[in-house]
Amino acid sequence: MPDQLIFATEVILNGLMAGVLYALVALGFVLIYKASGIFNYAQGVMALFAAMTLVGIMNGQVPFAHLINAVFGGHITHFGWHIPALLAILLTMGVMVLLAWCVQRFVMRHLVGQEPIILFMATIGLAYFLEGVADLMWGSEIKTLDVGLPQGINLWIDEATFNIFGYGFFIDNLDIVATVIAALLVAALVAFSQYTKQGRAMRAVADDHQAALSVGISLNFIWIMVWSVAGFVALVAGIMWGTKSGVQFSLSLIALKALPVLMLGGFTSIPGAIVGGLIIGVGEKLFEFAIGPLVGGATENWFAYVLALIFLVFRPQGLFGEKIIERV
Amino acid sequence: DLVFPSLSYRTGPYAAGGIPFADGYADYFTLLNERDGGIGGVMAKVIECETGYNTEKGVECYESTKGEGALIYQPLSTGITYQLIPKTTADDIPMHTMGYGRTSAKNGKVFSHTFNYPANYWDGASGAINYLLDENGGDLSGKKIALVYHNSAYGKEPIRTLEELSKKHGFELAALPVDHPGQEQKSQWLQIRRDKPDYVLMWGWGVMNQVAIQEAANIRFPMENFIGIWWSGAEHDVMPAGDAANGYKALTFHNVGTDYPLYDDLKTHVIDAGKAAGAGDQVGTVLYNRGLYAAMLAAEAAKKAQEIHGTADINASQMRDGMEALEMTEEKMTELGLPNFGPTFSVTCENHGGDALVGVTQWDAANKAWTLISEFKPTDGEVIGALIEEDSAAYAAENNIEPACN
Amino acid sequence: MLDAATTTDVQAETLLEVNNIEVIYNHVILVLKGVSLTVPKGGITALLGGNGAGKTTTLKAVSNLLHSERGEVTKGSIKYRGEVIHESDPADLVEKGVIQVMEGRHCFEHLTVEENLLTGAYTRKDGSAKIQQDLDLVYSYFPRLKERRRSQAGYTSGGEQQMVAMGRALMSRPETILLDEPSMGLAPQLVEEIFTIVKDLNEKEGVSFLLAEQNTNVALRFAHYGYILESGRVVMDGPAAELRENPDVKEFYLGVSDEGRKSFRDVRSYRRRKRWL
Amino acid sequence: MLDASEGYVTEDGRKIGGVVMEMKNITLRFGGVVAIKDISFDIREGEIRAIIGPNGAGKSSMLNVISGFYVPQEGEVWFRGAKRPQMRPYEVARQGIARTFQNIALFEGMSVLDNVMTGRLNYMKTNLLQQAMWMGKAEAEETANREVVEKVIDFLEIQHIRKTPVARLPYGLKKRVELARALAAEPKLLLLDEPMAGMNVEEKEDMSRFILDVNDEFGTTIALIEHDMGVVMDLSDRVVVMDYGKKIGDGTPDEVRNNQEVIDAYLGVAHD
Amino acid sequence: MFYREAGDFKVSYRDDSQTFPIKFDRYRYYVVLAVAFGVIPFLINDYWANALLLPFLIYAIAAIGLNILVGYCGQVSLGTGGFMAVGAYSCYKLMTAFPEVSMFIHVILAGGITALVGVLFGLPSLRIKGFYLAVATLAAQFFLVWLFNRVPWFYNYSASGQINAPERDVFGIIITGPNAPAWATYLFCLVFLALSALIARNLTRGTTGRTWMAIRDMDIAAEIIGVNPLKAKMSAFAVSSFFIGISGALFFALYLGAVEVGEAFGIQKSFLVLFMVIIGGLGSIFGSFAGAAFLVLLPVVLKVVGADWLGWPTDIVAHLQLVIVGALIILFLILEPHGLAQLWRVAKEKLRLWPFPY
Ligand SMILES: Nc1ncnc2c1ncn2[C@@H]1O[C@H](COP(=O)(O)OP(=O)(O)OP(=O)(O)O)[C@@H](O)[C@H]1O
Ligand SMILES: Nc1ncnc2c1ncn2[C@@H]1O[C@H](COP(=O)(O)OP(=O)(O)OP(=O)(O)O)[C@@H](O)[C@H]1O
Ligand SMILES: [Mg+2]
Ligand SMILES: [Mg+2]
Repeated sequence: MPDQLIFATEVILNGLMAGVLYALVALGFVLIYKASGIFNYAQGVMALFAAMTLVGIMNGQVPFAHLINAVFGGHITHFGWHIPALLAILLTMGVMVLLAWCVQRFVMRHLVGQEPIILFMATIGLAYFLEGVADLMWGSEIKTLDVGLPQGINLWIDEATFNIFGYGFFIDNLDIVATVIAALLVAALVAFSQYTKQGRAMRAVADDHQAALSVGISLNFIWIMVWSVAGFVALVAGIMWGTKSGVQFSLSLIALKALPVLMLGGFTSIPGAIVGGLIIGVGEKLFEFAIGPLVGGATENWFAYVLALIFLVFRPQGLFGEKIIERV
Repeated sequence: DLVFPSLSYRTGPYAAGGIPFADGYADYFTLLNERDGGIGGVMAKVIECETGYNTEKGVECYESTKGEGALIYQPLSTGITYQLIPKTTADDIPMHTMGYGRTSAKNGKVFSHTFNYPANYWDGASGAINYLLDENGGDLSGKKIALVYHNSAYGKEPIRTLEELSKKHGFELAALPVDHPGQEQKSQWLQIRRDKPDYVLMWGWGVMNQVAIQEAANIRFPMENFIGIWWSGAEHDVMPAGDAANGYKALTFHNVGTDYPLYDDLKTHVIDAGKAAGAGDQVGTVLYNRGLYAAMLAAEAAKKAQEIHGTADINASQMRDGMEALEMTEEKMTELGLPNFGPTFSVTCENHGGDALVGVTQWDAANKAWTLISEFKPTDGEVIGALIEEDSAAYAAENNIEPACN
Repeated sequence: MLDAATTTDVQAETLLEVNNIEVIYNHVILVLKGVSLTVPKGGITALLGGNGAGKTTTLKAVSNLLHSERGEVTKGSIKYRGEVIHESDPADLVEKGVIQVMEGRHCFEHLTVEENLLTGAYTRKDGSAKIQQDLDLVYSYFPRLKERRRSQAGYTSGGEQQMVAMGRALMSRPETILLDEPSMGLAPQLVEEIFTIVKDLNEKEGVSFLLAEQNTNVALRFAHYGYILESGRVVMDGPAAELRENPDVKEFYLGVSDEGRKSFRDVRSYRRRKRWL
Repeated sequence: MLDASEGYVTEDGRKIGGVVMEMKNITLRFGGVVAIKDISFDIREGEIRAIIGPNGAGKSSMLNVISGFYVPQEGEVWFRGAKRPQMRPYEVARQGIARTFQNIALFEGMSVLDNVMTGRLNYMKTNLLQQAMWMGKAEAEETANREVVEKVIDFLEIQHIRKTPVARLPYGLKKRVELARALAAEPKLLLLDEPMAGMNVEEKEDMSRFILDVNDEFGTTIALIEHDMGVVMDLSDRVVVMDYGKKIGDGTPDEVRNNQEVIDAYLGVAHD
Repeated sequence: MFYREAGDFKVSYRDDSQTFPIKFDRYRYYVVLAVAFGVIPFLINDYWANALLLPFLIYAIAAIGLNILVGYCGQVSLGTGGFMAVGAYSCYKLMTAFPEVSMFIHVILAGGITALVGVLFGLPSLRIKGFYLAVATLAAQFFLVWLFNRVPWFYNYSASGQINAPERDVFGIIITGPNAPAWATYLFCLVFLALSALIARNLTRGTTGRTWMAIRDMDIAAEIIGVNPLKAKMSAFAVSSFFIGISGALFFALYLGAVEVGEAFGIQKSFLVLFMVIIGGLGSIFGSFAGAAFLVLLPVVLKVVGADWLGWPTDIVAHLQLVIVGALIILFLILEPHGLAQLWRVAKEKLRLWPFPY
């Protein structure tokens, strides 16, 4: 039995790590929801777009090459240069800021004061659009992303735990990096939204567009800012997940892994995203480990949602979400 | 014209697999047109229709192309296949599902218009076990084999066969489902790490392949002992894992590389002439070859049909007859400039599935190339045959089909 | 009470000038049919009129909040210090010193009372010490808010929210305030207080006001000049003192007739309504 | 003038009956905030009962307690001589208590007519299946209720906006529609939370007329919160005054008006 | 000028609450019905039926169902795919268990079963609201798909895990399987759509509809004025799931003929139907039609234009299609956030005022 216990511990540890990766995606959702009450369906596609752009820039791919070739003939594909990862990340960030500006200019600005579900729908439109553009721009084949993050089993932990338990734990280096980055991100974002003037303005915008306008908060500025930050978070998530599984369409589906996290942690809470991620990560892995074999496995997808649902029944606003104000 | 619709998927989650296949399929017909002036003097026309691997779009594609005189369908998706089986039968158009689709369609007495030569999933399962038997001197008893599979109808295909085979050969089978899309497989691979199976088989698709190979590398599972089905054995599946993927194996029913005379023709008539499909950067990849192979088989069947019916301008019904009489021999392939490109087989009414020969390829990360490491070898017809009989009988009963050969 | 109108020079520089504007909601609903008015620097201008007359719409047209309600100014112009403003961003307008207190409170529900007030200072650049000073000032105006400073605005009572909305606007140190029904839902004492604050600001700091108000009585008592709107048109305007004496205004807006104030119990029979249009 | 059990007669000669609703020692807390502190008062059949007090005194909260939306930590609510068990707000509504809200709570996505029709929900008896067919009973019921609603609409003079979506209405009209919705329920007890906020004198007069007429014609008991002292003093039969959650006065308008504590806390100056 | 309601007086409340109070609308509606039932069946071919009309009719039913839940009752649900799967699988089980019984009854029963499942998964809505609920309904989506994939009983233990619609008939006319004539499948779906629309319309213009809308617009106030939230929400879930179940059954039995749950009823389906509802117009039956038509037709039109007429490579067309659909969605929302139905209403209002601008 102690064997089982050790295995369970390993599963829990890995669940925690997986949870951090989910949380990275969830963070992007939280930011935009907090700042505009928008449930940004496009967050997953943004991660994909960011990762594709990063790879494209690193490899010196010509954007829209396929389209250009099809329209004008010719066979251009690459500029023939190779850009170091760090510089490429900066350039990609520039692209994400540009994207944020476009979103604000062409979408959000025209939808001030609309109901949340309409804004949600607009982000769906955006997701389609962005997906199409990403594919046209960089092609839909799978790309390898390597910005130099370590990957694979962490030998030190393996050895250390082997000496203690007689069984070496498997912890992925990438997960460790992700954890560190996530921790930094969360700390920075919490500080920003809770203690700065812009953070306060951001929350004000989420509550009431009109009132925010009336006190002189420029929605346009706030939105560009928030979408840029969300773009940055998407880029980080894209790098992590892209390193793990290659950069490809499915990257946009990681959003689905983030939703239960979001629900459980609360749509408006940055720390909630992390805590939610950890709970979901551990919960689903443990369930798969303990119960999965009895019911035929592959329970992770739905179990995450059911777990979140159970939490919600007791706390309808999620663990850390702002209380839903019910007054007449 | 001889119309060959190509239900391709160059977009969506599986685009990476769909693009090379569609390119290969189109390029082969372009070659025939450019070099030979078509098939038997009639030009071939490929109508490409994007399905995005989506069943509804597949239906739309089928309905919109069937009126153009389509000779043969390659639906390239198990879901679309299932819908088209009754429809094509009713419309008297043959369908070729090569290495996918409904396995029991091998039984031509029930599935008159569906062909799945040269090999199917159950052949794949058996082929993998046979390969392992060879490796282990014919004895697998006491070995542990894990199956990591996409949790869908496709992924579940080999389970029945493997279960039967495990009874027969005495190995222990553990099935580990991975839910779509398969980006998170920590649980499964931690379990593999704990249970230490001797071999891992994989029925994966899309991103699941890349993640599985990466995770296998992460837990340092020996790649030589990791074998994927042919849909888990393309370049893009192994590339993201880099050097760590070296030694990974995959099943196949056609050969790899570009080392064939036909590719020289292809280069002069198609690629250098700027007539290549898509971006033209897929030539020689595993799935490109598969598309090319599918096109070659279709063209050969068309030739056969022309021969049988004595007319160059065949229709779909005649094409079906051609497919049912198809015979692939080594001489024929050599003549086509593709020596040993695929297994030899012949099709009959009773057997729409060919001779079920399966080979194994291995990835060489240093050279970024696949090599065929095991020739095309027969599979366990005894076990598979029984399963096919059972499943097709059930289908026949459900749909009031009187199994017969006409 | 002292008549404010006599103390200030009303004919000072014109700050805000609304010129024959027409407003359409949703592309089809015509609401303002040519409204013109001016707000002089240092004046308190009242905008009176019944429900649906278009007071709120006028104020929103000025502060550019119409867009978010799918409304637009289709004719005429709005100028602030001679600059056309009805095309610009609402945020720019606040920078220029015009701020609106919206009808129906519109607090930021999830922010605390204090955070609500601080958002009012969003556009200010004169340092946190000054802002803190003003915060204290607002708290001294509305002691009730100080008690509730840490609670979420969504949970405060209607009147408290009204105070938050007022206080928030004051926090931006505006030059001109557009006040939409400040007295609504406030206890009578507080109504007096709020208008006293308005008057104070006006006299001591020279803040100009455009005030939409149903409580005609109080409004005309504190304002210098008044406009009466009806169905989207200005039907009467004049110095507050004059309006107060106008018999029609007296009867229909102040509820006093020749016999003095009538009891609400005595209006049971249907009354003739006088309309200018 | 007050007779404990049997009611009393007002100055203008209306007969007020026995106690309909009695609040006994109600205390309501929200975390640290005590919104209502140990308050007791009663409402009698047919009377117009006003609740006044400074902002944040707990008036709206009191109405919420009556309509079952807030559950007080302590105290009892007696309705028609029986202690009311804890119930959901919609069950309270079924007992014949209708209300309007301080921050207008109309259904913005519906037309005025539909809004008012929702007031008649408790009279709708057909089931889902009958309604799906829209024949016989369902249609008859709809038409019958529509007639009642049209009367209310006529009564409140909002015929011209019958089909307008309420989101487009100006504030004052919304208040009127809300009243219409409450009246459509033909309640025994009508709770009005600042029905005249945001109205000018003329409109307040209209509103007063409606309130008095309802009270008169249907004998509806009314409890109302209002900050306009003129209205309160003129309309109400008895007034409860609250301050910081406590009751600081209760009596006829005249008594209240001259109560020093009330003057200090709320009125400021003695009101005429 | 073209569109007048003046002179079209109502003399009874009954007349006033009918579905098309304006004569002009009423006649147009009759014409559409006549064409749909009397003309199209004679013109229809396989392509029109299978590629365009069937999906349109079936999605329209689903959209009406979802619109009741989201548009009328305000409970955002992303479980549509799962509920359609329930309809499909119950229909399949019924079809194979009782081959003699008419398809008509099977489809209705499938709807009924889905309604029960819908109520079960709707229960959390009593506590959970808004987007939280939306995400919570994903639990239903994933769980149901997993269940149908996992328990072989649902697919009659077939080796492939797929379900195939055997040949069944209504009044002796084959309507499922490959031999069903196009006109028959079309008419069968059309009948269901017409009935669904009628029932939905009846429910939404009456008491039930008003309780739903009250819950949607302000649930607390609704409860205080006497709406029983449990009853309102559960009836919305039931009715909505009923329609969605029917559409799922038709989708499987008449349209696709063979279904694998994860692919046909995956989360994409949930989103697709939700898009239809929002694009068409929340809280509008007409909008459900418009939304379904838009999202079924647009990709086909774009494909035909791009790939067939202009001859562009299919992948570029497919990508451009995404770009265009996305841009159009955004554009429509900017033009009119309340969907195609509202766009139509505004257009009518303008017509009514014509030739004056307002
Ligand atoms: N968003 C809107 N869409 C359509 N019509 C509107 C909208 N907002 C206001 N209206 C219409 O504009 C007219 C004027 O409304 P407005 O709110 O300006 O009146 P008001 O004078 O402020 O009234 P109140 O004193 O009741 O607040 C009303 O008839 C109203 O129906
Ligand atoms: N749900 C709640 N949660 C927390 N505090 C609340 C809640 N409801 C009311 N309060 C507090 O209780 C106190 C009384 O509120 P209430 O709304 O009853 O005041 P009121 O007398 O109606 O005031 P007004 O005249 O301003 O409307 C206020 O301080 C308010 O902030
Ligand atoms: Mg107003
Ligand atoms: Mg109140």
